[in-house]
Amino acid sequence: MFQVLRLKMKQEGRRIVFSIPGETDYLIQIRSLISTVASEVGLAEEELYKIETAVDEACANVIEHAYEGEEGSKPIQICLEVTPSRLIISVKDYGRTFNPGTINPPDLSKFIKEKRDGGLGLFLLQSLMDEINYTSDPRGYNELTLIKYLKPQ
Amino acid sequence: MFQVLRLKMKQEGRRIVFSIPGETDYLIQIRSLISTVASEVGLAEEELYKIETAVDEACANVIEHAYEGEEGSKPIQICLEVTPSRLIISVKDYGRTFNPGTINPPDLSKFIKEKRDGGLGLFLLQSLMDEINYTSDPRGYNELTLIKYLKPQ
Amino acid sequence: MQKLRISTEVVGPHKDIVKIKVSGFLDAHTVPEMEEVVQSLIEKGLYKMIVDLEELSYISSAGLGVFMSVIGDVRDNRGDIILIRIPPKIFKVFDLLGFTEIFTTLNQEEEAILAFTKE
Amino acid sequence: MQKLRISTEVVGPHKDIVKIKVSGFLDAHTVPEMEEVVQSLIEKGLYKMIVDLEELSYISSAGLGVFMSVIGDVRDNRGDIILIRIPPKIFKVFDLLGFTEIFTTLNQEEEAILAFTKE
Ligand SMILES: Nc1ncnc2c1ncn2[C@@H]1O[C@H](COP(=O)(O)OP(=O)(O)O)[C@@H](O)[C@H]1O
Ligand SMILES: Nc1ncnc2c1ncn2[C@@H]1O[C@H](COP(=O)(O)OP(=O)(O)O)[C@@H](O)[C@H]1O
Repeated sequence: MFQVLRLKMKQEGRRIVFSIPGETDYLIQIRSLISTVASEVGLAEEELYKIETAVDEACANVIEHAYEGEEGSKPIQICLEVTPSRLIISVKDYGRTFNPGTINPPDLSKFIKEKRDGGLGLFLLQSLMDEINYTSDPRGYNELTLIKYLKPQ
Repeated sequence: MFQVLRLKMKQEGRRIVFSIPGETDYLIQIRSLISTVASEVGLAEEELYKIETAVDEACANVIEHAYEGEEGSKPIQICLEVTPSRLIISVKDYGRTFNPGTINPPDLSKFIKEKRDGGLGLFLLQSLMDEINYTSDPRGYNELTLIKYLKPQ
Repeated sequence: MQKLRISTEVVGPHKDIVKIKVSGFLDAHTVPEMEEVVQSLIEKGLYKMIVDLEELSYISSAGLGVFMSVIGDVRDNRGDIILIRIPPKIFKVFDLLGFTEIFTTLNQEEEAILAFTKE
Repeated sequence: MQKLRISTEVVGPHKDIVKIKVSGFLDAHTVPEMEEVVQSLIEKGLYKMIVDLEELSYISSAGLGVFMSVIGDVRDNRGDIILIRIPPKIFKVFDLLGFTEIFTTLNQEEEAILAFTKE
């Protein structure tokens, strides 16, 4: 069945898209939704958890940085696409653009000295996925694409 | 927490929107997604099951009738909105329009005599929800709105 | 995860009753599988059916349609479709549509076998 | 369903250790609750903390940030934060970010109490 779903999604470009309010209240729902859809692809529990976490980090960043904590009106759009070899999840925001540059492992000793309470998200997100890619579209949105390779079945 | 979620969704017009391929393969996912979102509203298990079923019937009708079984390209868009007194779910399609008229209880004896295998969906859907409403928009889509009253908390 | 599983087994003192065990989701997507099973039994002249729904997690109106479309034929051939062990939330759907008045619903396989044997 | 639950309890032979039991989801939404609990312990001069994560279902980087931001202060005051009973999938996240090298992670509350008592 997973095979069939995967092939169908691929062949005719099928996508599942959610649009969710850009607020931290909804992160718990975003994780459930991702897990619901991704579990159909036949991924193991452990992989699902990684994907949930990566998407959660991406959305938390949108809310905190792209939308700078402004309450409410702007949505986050999440799109899922499956090909026989990849699960592709894109997180689109309509806020501030940034340049992720090269994402290095956090220097924990330094962070602890500086009493930082953040700065771990992008590295975690990158570590949990196989590929990530950030683009900014002149039409006014940014898109972070998260890719997980699927084992051929 | 439900209270807060409800109020927030209401106050600033928050909505959760999904777009899902219009094929029966995805019905199982649609039900899970609806249940994931609706469970946050604090509805009892039994009510959740009714809402899942109603949305499933609405989407199955879109696939079978509005899209007349044509495979694939057209999506179904589902929108959830919560106010303090209502859960409002709309199912939007981009296919054939129809006139639901008055929906009467099926005459089972007659259906059995005629060996019918369908004709139960709209009545079931209507029985499971508190209000339903179908509109066709000249811009090329139809929308079936399903409403469940929420008990004040 | 498989969406629908159906298994059939011949039961009863005369081995002329078929128990159909259905688990998972019986929706517009999986309904053709259910139809196929029921049709193949009818083709074999097996009209005494016990449908065990204990492990059914979901039924849509299309699922009910399968039973509606064949019950006439089945009864015309001195058979019946007896539904057993219907989970409460699924029972409600049967009930809302009037199926509980037309179909026999029982709790135990033994009761259903007895109902067929007595006739 | 509550998203995050935190309870604290004073433990150990000298009643100077606080066990913080965390269950549910520690994400960007609930992190302020966790911060508040940890800050109020620090204000009371309670620097010996055992954080029991057995029932934690989810942690995001913001959750880890709470521990990162206070561990310096806590250790400067002859205290520590010992993480116990970390579920495997959550342990992986701690590990990926290098937290397992900086924090003491143990399986049992007793071991953690012992670690504080020996010092
Ligand atoms: N979606 C985003 N939009 C704008 N800026 C971002 C976004 N994601 C990350 N950033 C920037 O990159 C920095 C590092 O992000 P991250 O590693 O997730 O740590 P944190 O979010 O805890 O600061 C952030 O502080 C922010 O300046
Ligand atoms: N979304 C829809 N678009 C177009 N026609 C519809 C739609 N929903 C229902 N219909 C029409 O109404 C009839 C009754 O629908 P229903 O009670 O669900 O039974 P069934 O779908 O099993 O025929 C259908 O046969 C179809 O002609």
